[in-house]
Amino acid sequence: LPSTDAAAVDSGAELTPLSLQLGWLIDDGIAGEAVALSKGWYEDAGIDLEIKAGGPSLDGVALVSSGASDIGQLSSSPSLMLARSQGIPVQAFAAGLQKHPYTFFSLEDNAVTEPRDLIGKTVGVQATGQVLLQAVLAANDIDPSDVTVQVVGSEITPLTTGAVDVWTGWATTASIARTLGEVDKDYFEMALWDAGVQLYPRVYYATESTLADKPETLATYLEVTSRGWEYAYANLDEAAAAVAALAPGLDTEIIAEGITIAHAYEADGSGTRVNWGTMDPDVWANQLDTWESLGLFPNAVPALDDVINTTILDDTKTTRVKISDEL
Amino acid sequence: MTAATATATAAATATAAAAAIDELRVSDVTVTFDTNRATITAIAGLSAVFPAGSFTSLLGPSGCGKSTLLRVISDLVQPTKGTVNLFGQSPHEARTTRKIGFVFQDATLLPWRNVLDNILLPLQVGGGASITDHADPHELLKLVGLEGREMAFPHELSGGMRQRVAIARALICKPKILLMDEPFGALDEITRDHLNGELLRIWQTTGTTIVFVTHSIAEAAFLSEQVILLAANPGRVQEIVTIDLPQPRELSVRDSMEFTNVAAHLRRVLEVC
Amino acid sequence: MTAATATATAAATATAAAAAIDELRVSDVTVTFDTNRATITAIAGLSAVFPAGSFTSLLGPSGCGKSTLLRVISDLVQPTKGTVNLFGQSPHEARTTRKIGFVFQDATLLPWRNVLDNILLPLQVGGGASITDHADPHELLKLVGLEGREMAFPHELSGGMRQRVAIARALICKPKILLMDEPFGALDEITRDHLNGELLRIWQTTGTTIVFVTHSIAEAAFLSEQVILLAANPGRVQEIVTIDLPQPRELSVRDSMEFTNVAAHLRRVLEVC
Amino acid sequence: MATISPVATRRPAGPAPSRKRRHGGHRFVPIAGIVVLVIVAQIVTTAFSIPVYIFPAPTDVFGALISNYPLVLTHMWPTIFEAVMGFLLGNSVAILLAVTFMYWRSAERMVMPMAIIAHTIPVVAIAPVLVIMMGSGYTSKIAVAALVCFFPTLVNMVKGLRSADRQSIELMQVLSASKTETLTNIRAYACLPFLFSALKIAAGSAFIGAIIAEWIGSQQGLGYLIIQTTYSYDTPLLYVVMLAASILSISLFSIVATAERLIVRWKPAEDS
Amino acid sequence: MATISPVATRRPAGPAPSRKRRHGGHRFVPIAGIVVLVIVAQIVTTAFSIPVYIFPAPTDVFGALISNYPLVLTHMWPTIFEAVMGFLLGNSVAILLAVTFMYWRSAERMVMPMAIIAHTIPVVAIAPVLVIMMGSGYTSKIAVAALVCFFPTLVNMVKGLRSADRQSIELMQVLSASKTETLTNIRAYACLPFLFSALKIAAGSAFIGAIIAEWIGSQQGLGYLIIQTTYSYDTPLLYVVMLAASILSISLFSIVATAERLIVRWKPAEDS
Ligand SMILES: Nc1ncnc2c1ncn2[C@@H]1O[C@H](COP(=O)(O)OP(=O)(O)OP(=O)(O)O)[C@@H](O)[C@H]1O
Ligand SMILES: Nc1ncnc2c1ncn2[C@@H]1O[C@H](COP(=O)(O)OP(=O)(O)OP(=O)(O)O)[C@@H](O)[C@H]1O
Ligand SMILES: Cc1ncc(C[n+]2csc(CCO)c2C)c(N)n1
Ligand SMILES: [Mg+2]
Ligand SMILES: [Mg+2]
Repeated sequence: LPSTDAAAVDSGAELTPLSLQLGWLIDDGIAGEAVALSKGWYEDAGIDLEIKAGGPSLDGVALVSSGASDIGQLSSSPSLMLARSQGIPVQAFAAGLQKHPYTFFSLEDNAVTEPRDLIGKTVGVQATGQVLLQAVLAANDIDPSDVTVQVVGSEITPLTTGAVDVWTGWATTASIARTLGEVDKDYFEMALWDAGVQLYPRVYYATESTLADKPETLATYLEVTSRGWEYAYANLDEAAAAVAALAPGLDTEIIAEGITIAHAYEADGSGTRVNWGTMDPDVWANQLDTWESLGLFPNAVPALDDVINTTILDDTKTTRVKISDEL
Repeated sequence: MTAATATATAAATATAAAAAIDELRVSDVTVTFDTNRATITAIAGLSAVFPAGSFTSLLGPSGCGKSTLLRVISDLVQPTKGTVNLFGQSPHEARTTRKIGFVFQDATLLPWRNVLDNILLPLQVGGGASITDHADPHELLKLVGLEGREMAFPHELSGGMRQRVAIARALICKPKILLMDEPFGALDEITRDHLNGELLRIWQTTGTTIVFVTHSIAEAAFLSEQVILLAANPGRVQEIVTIDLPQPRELSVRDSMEFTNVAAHLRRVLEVC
Repeated sequence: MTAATATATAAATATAAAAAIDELRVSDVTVTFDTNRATITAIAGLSAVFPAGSFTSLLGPSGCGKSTLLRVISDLVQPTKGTVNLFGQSPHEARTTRKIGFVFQDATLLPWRNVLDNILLPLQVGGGASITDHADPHELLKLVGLEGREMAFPHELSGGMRQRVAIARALICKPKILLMDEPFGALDEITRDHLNGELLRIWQTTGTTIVFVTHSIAEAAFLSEQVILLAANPGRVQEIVTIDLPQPRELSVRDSMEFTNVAAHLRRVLEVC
Repeated sequence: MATISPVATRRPAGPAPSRKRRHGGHRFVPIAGIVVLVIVAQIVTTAFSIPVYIFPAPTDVFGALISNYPLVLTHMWPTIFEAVMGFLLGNSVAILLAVTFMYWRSAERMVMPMAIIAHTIPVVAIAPVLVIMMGSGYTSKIAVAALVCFFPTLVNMVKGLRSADRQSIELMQVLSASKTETLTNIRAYACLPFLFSALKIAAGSAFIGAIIAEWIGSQQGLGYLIIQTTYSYDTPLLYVVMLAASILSISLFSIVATAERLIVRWKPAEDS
Repeated sequence: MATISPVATRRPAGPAPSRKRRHGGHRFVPIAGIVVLVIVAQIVTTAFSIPVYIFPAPTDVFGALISNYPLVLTHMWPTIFEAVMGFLLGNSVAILLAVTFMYWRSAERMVMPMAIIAHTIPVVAIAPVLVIMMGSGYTSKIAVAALVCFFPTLVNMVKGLRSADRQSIELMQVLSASKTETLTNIRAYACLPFLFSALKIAAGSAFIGAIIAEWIGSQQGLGYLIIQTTYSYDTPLLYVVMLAASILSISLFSIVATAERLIVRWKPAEDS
């Protein structure tokens, strides 16, 4: 809980600096960090956390691997596997959600609620989402030639104008639901996870050397962040305000809605709840198999142990908070 | 009365007045130039008459407004005051009906056209293609002594050669009014005498009205029927001298007593300009 | 012998030869120009001597290579063959030691400088700032009759005015060798006579060596100690005429019999050039 | 006056009210074009009731502007700073390089291919290297803005410095002027039309560069707002941001145009 | 010869072997610059053992080129097609607009602000709209390539067409030449230095434009390869692709430069 001013100044000298390079902009994806930061919990735990924004053209892997940042958060796990396959010595040490919110959206005339509904449709994906669609088709034995792929930008317009039947995006992006809500038709969602491709979102990673050198700092970081998320789900408005404090101009309502949506993805497909940050090595192994079978590793196929490092998670098995079932 | 009506009326009046005359008439023309520092009066209330088919020289000190007057006549400069009437047409009409040929003080050749193409320019633009009664470009090249240099580009020519190309260009479409601004200034006396003779011949055979700016008193006296002597600051008519030497003139006329007298008179007037 | 040695030797020889003389000497100079179509011989094996402090006019038909010769002397054109020696210096040395003043056939004023600044240019570049013995710009402005127009920009001047600015500019730093390419071509006779007289005065008081291109036989005869008559195609010396009229000359000398004879002789020679 | 003509090339002094009137009238022409565009957009969006998330009506954009202008204003300053600094830096380097080429021609042959390479590199593709080298603060944004200004100015300056009239160059040679003197007295003036053209091009490019750079790890600036509004499908606000960027570009363009008019005073207007 | 001088402005005919030799030597200068750059890059990456995924050593890039050149070659053709078509289209439209402005001056005042707006809009932001409007085939890519070529050429052409010498314009007026005739006989020539500068700028821009457009919705082209290599962290191949793009830009630049040399023949070389 809030420390005294004197204590904060005293401990200031001993704080361990820790920089977090995001793969995306500052948004609801780091609500837990934002809360913990605003409450001074990292400082209390001896960490001086600096959050660096990424963006559409900066996923941060180069910055983390070069040492410019200590740890990173990647939007989706495949990036980490691919980076590792290219010999970049980074490993995932935690996952921000238990189920990937990447979702196929469609409107009522062309509703897609299960993978086979994709047949005959035109699917709009972002350039980086193509492989995800490819994986879904492979996982469901759908001939890729039965689906028309349309690479689109970030805009949702292709779906609302009917240029595509199916459009992909992150369900946690509350604006999608809002925008589709304005359309006269009902809309449908099919989660990537439910379509048979199980990936992790918000993957925390670091270089092998950082993982070896700073296990305590990383452990502390996960503990504090899990508390941040626990608090965020319980205090949506405050969490939204904390995020908005880091990225002025964000719509706090949208952030709060995004956090609300994310809560459903804190449990995996079976609904099982685990302590915040946990990763299941089997899920990773499956991913590796899928990516290998799709021929997506041009170089070496990385081993499971290369891709993930669970020591930090193991060290914090009990100290990381389990997110409550209720919001 | 609205502005539009005023303009229309003015134009109508001018046209009516214009239709009545068969000469080039400059009436009370004043031209001033605004500069950043001062307003310069290049010409002040200048009036002159150039009868049809006449050969008039403008003689006057540097800066007295000779070039400006030619530019007013050819519709390149609008007079601040006064009117110009070319055989019943306004300068604009005369210009757009291709009545005017102009040899500029600088040769003003197009650098990207060779000699022949520079000479042919007047036949290629401004309706020049329909001029059937034009001169033969090769004859003109011979006239100005540039046979064999048809393909040369302007930057490969000497100063005098460039001036000769400009002369040939002005002559190609046999203009009704020929304005020549020191056309022979960069030529040696032999070539100049030769071209003086040729110009007189062309003038006599075509009936062109020529306004000729020169700095050579002898040239003015030899070529002209009338010499308009201009004084400077501001440019105005000092005296108009009619030259009564017999026509057609031979070069030998310059050795005559009358010629010497005329030249001496012109010189005397010029000295006070 | 390597190319470098050859060049060095040639240069040494030239310098040795040069050191011995006190005149401007053009030796067997040939200049040819390559064009896309043909090779033009502008000057063929021309030799001439201009004694120190002399006043020489170049007279010849248009295109005979007068401008080219001045450009060779001033190191703007490299002769294809032959050498030029200016009082012991190569054209390059003479140019870079600011021995040469040049009035170009076109005025070549800098459009972004007003009259005064154009005249001051030679004092501001090429080490001109160290020239202490320069003329007074305001005196020069008066000399060429442009007092009060100091602030005018070139495009606001008449053709003759521009030429006068160029003359003033060439005179400002009192060059040892003054090359003038038809400097008075665009001036009326009165101004021309006045400037002729002034030029003679300046020449006599400063001892400048002047090479003067003109198309006026009278001007050449009046000004010069020697007139070099050039013939064209290719440019070569036709005759060198020494003018023995008494010095200092007054304008009235032009009415003398000797003057008339000299002018008539020049004219006769020119006719066959 | 009988001589009413459209070809007055040098307008003489004296009362010429029509000219002033004409000028005053033209003042509204640029706005007129935009106004027409806006009205057409409004009519089309209303008539076909195009949903706001597809193409927002001008009124929607205006509404978004009213409710968000403090936000847009806040994010404008970093972009202005980056763009203007990049504009100054990129153009200065280009001008200096072009000047260097006048002294040392081999430098041109050596540097030009690299300049083309620099011009062809998609900034976003080298984003990580940029951030590693310059961090994600202002430096990297200014560098990108400078980079996109650089090449057009270099090309135009190289041409402009060589566009001097040969006779003036010969005059300087007779005067034994040094390269520097010829440069400052002749070439500097001869190249002005090329330079100002280049600066007009750079005015817009600088803002584009800054905005693109802001997509790389930034939490402020119009570029950040564009990403933000794009991913939150806030189309009206997206248009407000692009409008703001355009207004900034037009302002810098106008400053350059005004500077040109103030500096190049010796030329008679070509009023054709 | 005694007159050995560096200021030969018009070189006369006759044997001038030194000139030819000099020219032959300069032929290697552009390559020399690149070679030096490559060597420096190799030394730096080796000396500081910079990881290949951050900045690949030239040898790594070369290795990637060797093993991937058929792939790069395949993806080069669509980009070349889009860039060249965009180059032609964008420049044509700019030239036509600039010409229109000569006839109708108000058009300039009206269109120019819109042109600046078009220049300021970040292509990546409007690319999706373009894809919606024109599909994800070649059309949208050509449109983007054209858009980025357009503005510099417009600005330079507007200036160039007005840079005609006033005396020539007056000559045309005396000849009662129409605007079109003045345009084709005077302005068209006067604007050539500006036009070729613009085309040199556009040479690189066209490829950038095509590549950026390929990022948004394409399965082929160098832009697509850039996205793919970025996504899969194949940095050496990414640099190969950028190298390919640069070589294409340099080629188009050289073609423009050669065209200029062939077309502008009447000017004496300014050899200062
Ligand atoms: N750069 C050039 N390229 C080709 N030919 C040239 C060049 N410069 C001059 N010439 C030619 O050289 C010859 C001599 O030219 P120059 O200018 O010296 O004549 P000039 O005696 O000064 O004539 P003018 O009295 O007409 O000025 C001419 O035939 C001209 O065409
Ligand atoms: N555009 C202008 N702006 C300002 N003043 C000008 C302009 N054009 C001409 N003048 C001035 O008008 C006067 C007359 O010039 P003009 O060119 O008509 O003289 P000119 O008689 O042809 O002289 P020259 O014999 O020297 O060619 C001069 O004082 C000149 O400075
Ligand atoms: C395949 C794919 N990759 C990246 C994005 C970009 N993106 C948009 S929202 C968001 C999550 C932020 O918390 C991310 C990463 C996407 N939409 N789809
Ligand atoms: Mg005049
Ligand atoms: Mg000459």
